[in-house]
Amino acid sequence: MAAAPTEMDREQIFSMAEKEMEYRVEMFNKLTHTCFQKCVESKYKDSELNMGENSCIDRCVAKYWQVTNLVGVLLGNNRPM
Amino acid sequence: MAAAPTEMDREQIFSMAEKEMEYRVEMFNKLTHTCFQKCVESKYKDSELNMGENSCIDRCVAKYWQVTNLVGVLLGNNRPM
Amino acid sequence: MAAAPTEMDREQIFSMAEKEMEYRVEMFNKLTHTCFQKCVESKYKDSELNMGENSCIDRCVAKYWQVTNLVGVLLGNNRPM
Amino acid sequence: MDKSMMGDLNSLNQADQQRMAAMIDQLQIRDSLRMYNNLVERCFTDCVDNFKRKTLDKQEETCVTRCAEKFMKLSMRVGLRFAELNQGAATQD
Amino acid sequence: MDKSMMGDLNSLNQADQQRMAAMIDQLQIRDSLRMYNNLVERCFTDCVDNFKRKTLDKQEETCVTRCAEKFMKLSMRVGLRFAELNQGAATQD
Amino acid sequence: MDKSMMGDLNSLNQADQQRMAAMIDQLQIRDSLRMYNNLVERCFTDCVDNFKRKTLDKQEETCVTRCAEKFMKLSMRVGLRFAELNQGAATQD
Repeated sequence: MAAAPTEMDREQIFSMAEKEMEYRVEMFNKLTHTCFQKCVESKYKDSELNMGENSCIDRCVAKYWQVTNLVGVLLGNNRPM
Repeated sequence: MAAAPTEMDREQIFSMAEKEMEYRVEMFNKLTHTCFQKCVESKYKDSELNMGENSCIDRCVAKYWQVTNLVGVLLGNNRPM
Repeated sequence: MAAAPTEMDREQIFSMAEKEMEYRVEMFNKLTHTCFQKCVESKYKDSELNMGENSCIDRCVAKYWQVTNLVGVLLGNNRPM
Repeated sequence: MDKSMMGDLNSLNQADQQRMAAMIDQLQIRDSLRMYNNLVERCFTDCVDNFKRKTLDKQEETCVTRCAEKFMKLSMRVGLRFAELNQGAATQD
Repeated sequence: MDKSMMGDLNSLNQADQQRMAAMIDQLQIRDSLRMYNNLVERCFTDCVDNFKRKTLDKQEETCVTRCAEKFMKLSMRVGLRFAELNQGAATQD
Repeated sequence: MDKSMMGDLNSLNQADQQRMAAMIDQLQIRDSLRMYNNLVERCFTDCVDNFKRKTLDKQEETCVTRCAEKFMKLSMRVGLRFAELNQGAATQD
């Protein structure tokens, strides 16, 4: 069983967790806006996403994720994402 | 007369007020940059705003405000702005 | 020898230093992205910066710096940068 | 934002877990306000180009409404796909 | 940024009001530094496109100066209109 | 980010210097995560335009790799030039 974290560890855990979450929120927002740009035509003829847009979105998210991992490796960031 | 706020309430008031102000500052900045983009021609022939630019700016601000309210209603945000 | 800073001074020093650093980080990021946009052709034919790109980058940084100072003067900001 | 991303929450004691949950709540509030601002900016930019009047005309209003509704649907879909990828549940093409 | 937006300041005691005012000051400092950065980026992007020399030529300098002055005038005007709308004082077209 | 920008660090006592150093570390971590996000967004936007499949093809992968490598080299070069200018060491054209 792991020892209880010290005061310093605890502050570091909070601080890293906060940055990690900010990072993920920002990634999600950039991903959303980028895939909106790439997949939704800006004429807005109706308010539903059609089938073409939906599959474009799924592939856009998948590719964005792969680019994130690829760039992470190049930056020397070894953990997934 | 209202009771004094508790410690918890007080922290929440500060925290919400801070986010609210950040939100408004960000809205103001986006509004400013968007209306600059829409109304000021980027040749910069002189350093004054001409009459056409000024009335464009006024209408741009008014319409941006309406879009903010319209989107707010769609997001289920009932308070004004 | 200067007197030790008071508690209030100290908090202000930290707070100003933090904003100053945030400002410089943001400037560096904007500068980097702007010069990437201006100097690197987006076909990405290879992964090296060629001589033309390198000298473009140097001049881009120098000019960005001058624009920062020029705008600073216009905003009534007298200190360098 | 996905609360499940905080797998190591369990190694913390109860007070710390509460503090972490409060932090997550704060980030979610800030995030939803930002999303609101970004959505307004995007739909305004795409839909409003005429500044001869100071009120939105019917066509602009329809465009903004559709833009916002499409964005929200897309955002939900992206959230689902994103969560699947976070769980390593992505399937092949 | 408009201090009048904080209508509920009055329900706080004096120490809290001071704390709130300090928070507003902090946000204003951060905001003005951000505005500075954004203004530089925009005027640079619009005015500087030639990288054959490392110093701004006269034409670029004039362009940047006008860009910044126009932006500041626009920003003030937007601030006034924004404050009117915040007070529900918008008049009809 | 350049630690040398904090010239007034020396007027602080040791505890304060540690606190300042910790603050700088925090900003650097946040900054590098933001840079990562921005780099991904830019290279994705420039390199990926085909959504007929859900995996990157070889050409897209090459493009992303080059984009990221160019960006990192540019970022280092900008950092050097920026530091020179910060020290007033800029030479003439």
